[in-house]
Amino acid sequence: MASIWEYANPVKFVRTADRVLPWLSGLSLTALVVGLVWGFFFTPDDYRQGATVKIIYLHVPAALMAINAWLMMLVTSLIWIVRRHHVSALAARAAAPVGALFTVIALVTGAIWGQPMWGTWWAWDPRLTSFLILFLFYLGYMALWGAIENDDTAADLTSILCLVGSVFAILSRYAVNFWNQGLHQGASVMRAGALAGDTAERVSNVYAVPLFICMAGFALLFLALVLLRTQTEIRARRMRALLMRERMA
Amino acid sequence: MMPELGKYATEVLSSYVVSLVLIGVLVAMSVVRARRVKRELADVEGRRNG
Amino acid sequence: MIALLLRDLRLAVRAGGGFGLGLVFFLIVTVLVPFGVGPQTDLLSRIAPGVLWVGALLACLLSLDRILALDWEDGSLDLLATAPLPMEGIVSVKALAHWITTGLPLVFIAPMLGVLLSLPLEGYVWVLVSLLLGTPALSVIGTFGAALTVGLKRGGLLMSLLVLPLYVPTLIFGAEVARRGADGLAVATPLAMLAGISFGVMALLPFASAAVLRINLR
Amino acid sequence: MIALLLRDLRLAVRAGGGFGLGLVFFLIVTVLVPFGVGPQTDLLSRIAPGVLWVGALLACLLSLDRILALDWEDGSLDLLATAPLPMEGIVSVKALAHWITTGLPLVFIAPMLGVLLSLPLEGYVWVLVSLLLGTPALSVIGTFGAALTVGLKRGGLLMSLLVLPLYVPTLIFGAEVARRGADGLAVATPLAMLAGISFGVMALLPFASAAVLRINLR
Amino acid sequence: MLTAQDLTVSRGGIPVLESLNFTLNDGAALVLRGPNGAGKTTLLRTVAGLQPPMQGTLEGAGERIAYAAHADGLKTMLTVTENLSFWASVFGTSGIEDAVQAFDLSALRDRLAGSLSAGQKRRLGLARLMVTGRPVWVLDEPTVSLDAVSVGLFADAVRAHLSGGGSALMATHIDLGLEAGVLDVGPFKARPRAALEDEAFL
Amino acid sequence: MLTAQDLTVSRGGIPVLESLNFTLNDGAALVLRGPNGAGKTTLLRTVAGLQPPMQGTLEGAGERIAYAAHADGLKTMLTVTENLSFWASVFGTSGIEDAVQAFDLSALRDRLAGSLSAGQKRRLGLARLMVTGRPVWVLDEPTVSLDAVSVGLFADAVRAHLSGGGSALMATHIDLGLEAGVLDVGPFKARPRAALEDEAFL
Ligand code: HEM
Ligand SMILES: Nc1ncnc2c1ncn2[C@@H]1O[C@H](COP(=O)(O)OP(=O)(O)OP(=O)(O)O)[C@@H](O)[C@H]1O
Ligand SMILES: Nc1ncnc2c1ncn2[C@@H]1O[C@H](COP(=O)(O)OP(=O)(O)OP(=O)(O)O)[C@@H](O)[C@H]1O
Ligand SMILES: [Mg+2]
Ligand SMILES: [Mg+2]
Repeated sequence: MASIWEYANPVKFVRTADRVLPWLSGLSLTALVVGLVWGFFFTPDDYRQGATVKIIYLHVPAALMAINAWLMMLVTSLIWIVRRHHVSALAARAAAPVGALFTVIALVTGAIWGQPMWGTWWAWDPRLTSFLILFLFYLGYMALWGAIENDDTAADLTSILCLVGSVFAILSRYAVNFWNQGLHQGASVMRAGALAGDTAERVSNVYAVPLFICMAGFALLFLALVLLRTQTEIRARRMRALLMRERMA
Repeated sequence: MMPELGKYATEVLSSYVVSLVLIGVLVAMSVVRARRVKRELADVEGRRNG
Repeated sequence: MIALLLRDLRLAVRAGGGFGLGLVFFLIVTVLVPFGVGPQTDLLSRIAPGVLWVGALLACLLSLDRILALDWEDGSLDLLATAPLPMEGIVSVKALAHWITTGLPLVFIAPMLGVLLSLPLEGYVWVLVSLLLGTPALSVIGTFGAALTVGLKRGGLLMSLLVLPLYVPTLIFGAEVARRGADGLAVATPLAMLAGISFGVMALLPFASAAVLRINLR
Repeated sequence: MIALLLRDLRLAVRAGGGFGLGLVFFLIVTVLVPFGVGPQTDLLSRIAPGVLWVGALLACLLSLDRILALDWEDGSLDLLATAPLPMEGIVSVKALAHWITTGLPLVFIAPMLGVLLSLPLEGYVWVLVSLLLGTPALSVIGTFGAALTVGLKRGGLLMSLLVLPLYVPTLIFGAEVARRGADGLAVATPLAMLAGISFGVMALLPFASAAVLRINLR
Repeated sequence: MLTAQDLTVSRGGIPVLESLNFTLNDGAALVLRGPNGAGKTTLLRTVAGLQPPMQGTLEGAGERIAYAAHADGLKTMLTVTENLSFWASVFGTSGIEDAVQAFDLSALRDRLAGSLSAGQKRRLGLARLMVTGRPVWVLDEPTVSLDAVSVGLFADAVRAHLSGGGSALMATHIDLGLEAGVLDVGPFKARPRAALEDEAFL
Repeated sequence: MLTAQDLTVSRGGIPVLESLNFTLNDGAALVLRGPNGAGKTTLLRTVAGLQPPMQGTLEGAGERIAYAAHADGLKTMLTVTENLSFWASVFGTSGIEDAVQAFDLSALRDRLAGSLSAGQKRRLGLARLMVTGRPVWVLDEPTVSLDAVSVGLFADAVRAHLSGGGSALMATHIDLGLEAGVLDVGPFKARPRAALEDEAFL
């Protein structure tokens, strides 16, 4: 059995990605279409929130993936620092814009949802606020990648930023919680999965199934995008190396 | 067979539109860049080998 | 090491050295706020602790790029890197010098500016205490940001963007202490958190800053 | 002259050129204020127009020293002074470039940041109008300050001090327009004053800036 | 023709050189010599019009001068071509080709000025003179960091400029192999005295 | 003794010089020659430890090196004495007198470094080397802006350093009149190839 680290070889990675990508994108498209169509057309309105409940199929998966993307970047950054696999660093770079996109979607759909539910686009609720901070982290991380010319230096610096940033992101989460108790729903999705009790906030079963399908769709979409973008980064880097050699010939 | 969205139609529709457009843009950008880079790389490699 | 600290302090107080830059900026912010939000005393006194903290934070942020950029530009940072000083020591001394020339003066002038914003009487002591505890953290975190961006031509923009989210916890707990103090509420919890952040950051972040600086210099 | 404008714009958008410096700073100020003063929506919406104006002003102030200092440091200002361009033209173009790269983006992002501060609905249009009218004045006045302090090593401190009082009238009338607009009151008088200041300053101040710059270069 | 009569130049308010008289004819070059700190830079800045003379008069300067200082005035984030074109359009001339050729910059055209080596930067700084179209070149240590070949390129450029009717005034510590007059500023060292503006107080 | 074995140095990720082998004995000096952009600065920065070598090894460098670059690292708002004393205490040596004398700075002692002329600044930058107490001097175009007398002072300082058992590695375009080995970097120009970090991608 080949070691997983073999996929850290850029050439091998590109080849594998080429093989996996069609399946992955097809799967994610299917899941997204099924989940969203089901959610949008075939679920009833909520007795309290009316039709706005349909926003949940975008809002919650985007919010989850926004956090997961950062976690993935943290892991790949660590791998780069410890084992210095280029693919790992480039995967972190490729994931950042995708994570930032999901953060924006969570923020925007949340803001649109907030207008009818809370009567305001934006409130300094802890969850909302920590997402804003997360978005700033994404912005800073991407800006740092863009600002440095040497790729390996950029990988080193952004990895350290990712580590330090993660610590501070957790700190901010606690700080924000302490600062303001907030309006936002608790995390009831997990409990809904277990069908535990009928608490007021539990996402009822009618919504849960399409929601899970959407979450799977977003996750697959994330994977596909990261794979594709990592592949692109690898090719771009290879091209730069070849061009350099050519220029000096 | 548009479902009845009631007074929240704007909100629901705009969230769907905004999200799908945003996702579409990123996917399109990623794919376009991937194609371009792949093509350019093929060019460079072709020059090297032939 | 002490020589480096003394040099930085001396440079800061020499003409054009930027000593007082933070102070003046702090002053500017607090003076401008009443012009902006209007002169109602009750409103001002409600936002006073927050404005003082935000002002102090901006003043710090603004003076960050002097920590390393000047030495980078004239080549002294290269020479310091080849000198027999550990990099962790260099960044710590730089942060300390920044705090002495920027953070400490802010702490002392804050009560005076509190008068301009009609800060409630009970607030003064807590504004002072929270700033005294919080500004060292601001300097140390700022040094990390400065080290991250030192090679980049005028990385000021990028640095602000990177440092901003890192400053959030300090600001929240610091302002919370000041606000609760001004309202006469209990401050123990946020004060403990603020102290925790400050000391934690002082103990650990210099290693990250040194690592980053080493990468940037090579 | 157009070449100079184009060069300045191009330099601003190149990596590290500082385009967006003001924008990011504006963002920072508006995001930090709620952390400082607390999350209560009613309080925030009352201070929103003022905070937006103070934020815009600080963002301008912060980017002023790029107007001339960079060209001074690398010697291009000396070379420009010996070139066949009138000094008044140089300072006007520099102010224009500063406005395009700093003032204008601020105007467009202000409404978005208004959301974060729960700015009342009626406020948006007036915040926009007042900033659109006021920011050119900020750039022109700022260029004068930059010209006054250009020879001085990192005259940033001094410049802020000098420019601050000059900014006060613009800020007062600008924030008044925004505040009254948000409260649904009549805005004609402060709006007229703001426009007067803006156009007066644009017509006359470049001569002063040019004179000052000529003195500083010799 | 550039003429200095009874010129006194000062730095930081203190006279550095005094009673200078010299004439620089069209088509001629004049090299300033003198030890470090003698006042060559100060004199050149005065001739370039960047600071007023303390006493005496300068004729034929002003708009006719192209000045190259210790600092090159290069924008590190612009490419070589962009740097040159900018100065060409400021001075209302067109065509940077001659300058690029004369200083052998063609291979570096699209490189950012910030990524050049010391000598390459200097060559770019000197190429700027050619796009100004000005007749009098005023040069402060132009050959710093240049290797022998580049010094040759520079000497050729100066010779071409002179033969086109231009003239050059330069401070340098090395020998360029030009047929140029030499002005040793040593003997013109100013007697110690107060700044002119202060004399009202004496 | 400083030894470089099969050294490859790179700038911006691209190899500039390769397969360099040289030895610098105690008491000896080695002068690097090569046209502008050859890679002298890059090599010296590598030797000084400011950037890692791309390949090969360096022995006897590290803590033994005192480096003087194009930029002098002077603080314009500190006086000559303050600048020197600072570096003396950073390097843990005492006494800046020798350095002040050797570079004829006594008259300028209390002047701010920012008000010195180009050559005076350079002398101060070179004087810094003497207060480091380090045995290997690594110098990048040390004589830029210096007049003939100052070049003499510098040559004397180097000679004294060598006779005290020190050694010196320098890049310069002019002849200093030292008995030094010469290393022309021209022949070591790197074959075109990708940066080492990129090889995983080829
Ligand atoms: C504007 C910004 C908003 C942000 C950044 C945001 C963020 C989040 C996040 C991170 C989650 C995932 C929580 C989890 O599953 O653990 C979530 C879930 C959720 N959000 Fe929001 N939210 C926003 C606004 C809103 C608004 C205005 C509403 C509606 C009133 C809303 C309703 C919900 C609901 C119902 C869930 C699912 C909760 C659950 O059962 O897990 N959100 N949101
Ligand atoms: N602010 C000041 N106050 C007093 N003296 C000054 C000041 N600035 C410069 N000087 C002195 O003026 C003299 C002339 O300096 P200048 O730069 O013109 O010399 P230079 O001939 O160009 O020397 P170099 O060959 O070293 O470049 C120097 O001795 C310098 O120390
Ligand atoms: N970022 C970069 N990308 C590509 N090439 C670069 C970069 N930076 C420098 N170079 C090139 O590397 C080469 C080596 O430069 P270096 O400064 O070492 O030369 P040098 O021998 O010191 O020249 P000089 O005598 O002019 O100082 C030069 O040709 C330079 O143009
Ligand atoms: Mg000089
Ligand atoms: Mg060099």
